[in-house]
Amino acid sequence: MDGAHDLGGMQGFGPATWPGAEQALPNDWDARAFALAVTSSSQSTHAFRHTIERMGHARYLCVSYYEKWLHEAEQALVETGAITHAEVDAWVDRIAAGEQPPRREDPVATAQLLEAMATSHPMPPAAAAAFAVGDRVRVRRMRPAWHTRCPRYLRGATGEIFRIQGDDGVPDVNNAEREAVYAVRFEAHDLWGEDTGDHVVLADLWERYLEAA
Amino acid sequence: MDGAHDLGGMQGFGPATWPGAEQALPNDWDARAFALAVTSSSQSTHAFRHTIERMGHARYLCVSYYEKWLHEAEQALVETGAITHAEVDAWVDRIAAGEQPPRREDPVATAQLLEAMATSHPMPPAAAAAFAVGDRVRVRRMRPAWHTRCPRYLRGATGEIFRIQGDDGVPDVNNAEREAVYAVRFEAHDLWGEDTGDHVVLADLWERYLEAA
Amino acid sequence: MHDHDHDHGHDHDHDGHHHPRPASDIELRARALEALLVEKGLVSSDAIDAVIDRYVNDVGPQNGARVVARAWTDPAYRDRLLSDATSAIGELGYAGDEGHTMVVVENAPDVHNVIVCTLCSCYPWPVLGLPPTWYKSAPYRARVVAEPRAVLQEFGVEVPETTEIRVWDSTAEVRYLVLPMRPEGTEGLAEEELAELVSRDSMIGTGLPQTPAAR
Amino acid sequence: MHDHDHDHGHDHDHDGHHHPRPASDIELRARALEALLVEKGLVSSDAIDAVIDRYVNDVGPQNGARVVARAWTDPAYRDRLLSDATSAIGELGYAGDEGHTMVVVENAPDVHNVIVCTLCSCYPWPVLGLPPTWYKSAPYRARVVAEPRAVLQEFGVEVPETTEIRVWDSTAEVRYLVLPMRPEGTEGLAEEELAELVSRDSMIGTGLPQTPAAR
Repeated sequence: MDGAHDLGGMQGFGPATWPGAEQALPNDWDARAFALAVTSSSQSTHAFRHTIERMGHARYLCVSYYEKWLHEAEQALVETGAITHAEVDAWVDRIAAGEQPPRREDPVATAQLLEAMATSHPMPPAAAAAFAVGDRVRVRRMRPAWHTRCPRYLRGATGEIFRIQGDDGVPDVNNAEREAVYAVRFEAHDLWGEDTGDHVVLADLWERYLEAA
Repeated sequence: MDGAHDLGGMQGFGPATWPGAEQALPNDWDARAFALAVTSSSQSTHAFRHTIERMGHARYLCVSYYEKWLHEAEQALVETGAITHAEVDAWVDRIAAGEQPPRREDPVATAQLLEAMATSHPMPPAAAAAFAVGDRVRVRRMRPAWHTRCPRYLRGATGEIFRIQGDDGVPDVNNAEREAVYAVRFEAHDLWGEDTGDHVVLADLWERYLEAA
Repeated sequence: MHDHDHDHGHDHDHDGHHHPRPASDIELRARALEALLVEKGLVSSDAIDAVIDRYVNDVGPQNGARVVARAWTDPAYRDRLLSDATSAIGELGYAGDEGHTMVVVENAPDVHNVIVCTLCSCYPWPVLGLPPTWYKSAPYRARVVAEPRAVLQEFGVEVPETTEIRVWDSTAEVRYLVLPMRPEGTEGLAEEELAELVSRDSMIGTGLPQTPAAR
Repeated sequence: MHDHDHDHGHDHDHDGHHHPRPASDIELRARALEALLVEKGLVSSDAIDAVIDRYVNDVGPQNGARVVARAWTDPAYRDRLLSDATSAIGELGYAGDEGHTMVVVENAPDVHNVIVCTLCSCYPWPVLGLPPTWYKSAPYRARVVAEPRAVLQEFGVEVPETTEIRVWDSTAEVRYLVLPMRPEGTEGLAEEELAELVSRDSMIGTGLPQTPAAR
């Protein structure tokens, strides 16, 4: 889905730094929204991101970062039928009225969760990569209905295979297939035209996003 | 400037029709904002649009149509120094307090304005067009700092000259130069990839947006 | 026109101090900016009224409908319209802002044309008036260049699979008008009767002309 | 960790009913969703607390700084880090979510690397913790792939004209860490002292390590 989240190259946002923009978890509710999203989600990373992308363009651009994660945590569970928005609304009223929220401990599951969060599962080597380092490739033009990790600013651009990263599940089909992921190197002028600088952009792209150039 | 206004091909906005979306001027203030923008602006059409594009992404997507025009009418005059936002604020307070706004009549100027609004100045024929009907062309990749009329979804795409429309001032340099404008025909699959339909998109593009393909 | 009616601008406002409903922020700002510009001599009240009057009462899709009906009944006019739309439309007295250079695109059994402006809201004012809300909305502008058949279905328009859909994106200063196909069963109708069948949306390509039976 | 401290989750809240300031909508919604999921047995309170504790106290740029300092002082480790970063970072005990596959990119006089995620906010959690606000913001994500020199100047980083800037867009599941150049004048420092010079931003590419003189 090509939405407001796909920001590469867009203009009119102002400077990239500003006072107070340093903190990762500026408010307590940011921390709890973050942890809720991490602990409650049974979605793939791709589905997680797609739930956020479906928030609506203006809302995506307006709300703070962990408000998006809080939205995801609630929306994903509503869509599986595990909870309803009305049930959350009811708890809003109860807490606003002074009720103490419940607590529940599960030390065994919590220990397992922490162990899992701290364990890496690296991408395996690419079993059957169609492109080799140094090959010239062009990013396909596309308009995917579901989540994609091929940003708009790369579509149709020509670059060079810089590194073969490994095999990974394909986002656009929610991991139903696996294929090679490549770091592709683009010269800035092949992305932004002749008037741009002389830097290089490297992006990791699944094999189906690419064609021989 | 590549901003939120550049909507071609974007996803996640929902259906294109909805109840009540028929009226051109749904409220009286829409009509007055429209007429204010039309009568007060001394900017080129390009500068007019660029003032709206600079509203900010989220605001552009949130506000109603003639609120953008009202913003333009105020902002353009603030930027020339003719008025200040504080002066508008002061009138907001006076009208909210019940003061009757002033009226001023100028029948001669009004008649001239209406005459000018109803007179066409067609684009002259292209004096020195570099491309001919049937030529294959590619839309240049670019990232213009000021206003442009080359939408993102066409950048890097290949099409065919369908018609030479004439000579016109170049938006990107606020009419400081003139050149040929072409209707360029694109097959949908050359814009959106193989999975798309079989329709055709035609767009009017200034010569500098194009290169021989 | 009510040039000398000092209350004209307020008859349709709902924000006077005699009225219980408070004016919205945007209504107040529009009135405040107008008051300031009038006070400073930067605009005149009668010009504001006249511009509104023009686009509410004089200029609208009834103009385009007359162009289309003429083209359906006068083959020589149709030819002039397709070869030099600006002049042919000017013959009927329609001209001016947002219509300085006009191009008319003709529907046929194998071609269906649709107009959009993906970058803003370009629209042929002299023949269609001001654009409706849906034309200016993000969904229409975003989708119709990429999935016109799906959008046309939402508008209730089914285009045969064998018909090429041409989406015209008004990226420059050319303004487009669609010349729809004349409906069947209209052989006996006069130009004025035909004009009544020509809907606004049929001249944008998101609708079809009415048939006599449907009226 | 305060697994058995029932008030832990509320110590840092500012929205209890004993407090005069009303909770914001978003604070209330976060607490309400947590309450509902706890009530339904879908999450446990101690898991929420533990996840926060991990990313507030255990995981942060101090981890990445140790990786960088080790690479500066141990050439064999540097080689392992550049050829298989996931394993080399794992040697120091850093692993897990948002760092399953790590790649380290090394700065040199002729190469300066910068990391971004234009599509969301991908960031190497095990070595840098959670991303700062600016990294997740629209201006950074939109601009750094197109005008990195201008963005770096806003961060106070001047890169020589002759140095190639490489912007890595984390579009897939690889997570990147920049290995900055070891500052001059640090020859006598121990690994722990070097780690204190390694700022978070120097490992994203939007900053440089501190020099001993500046501390």
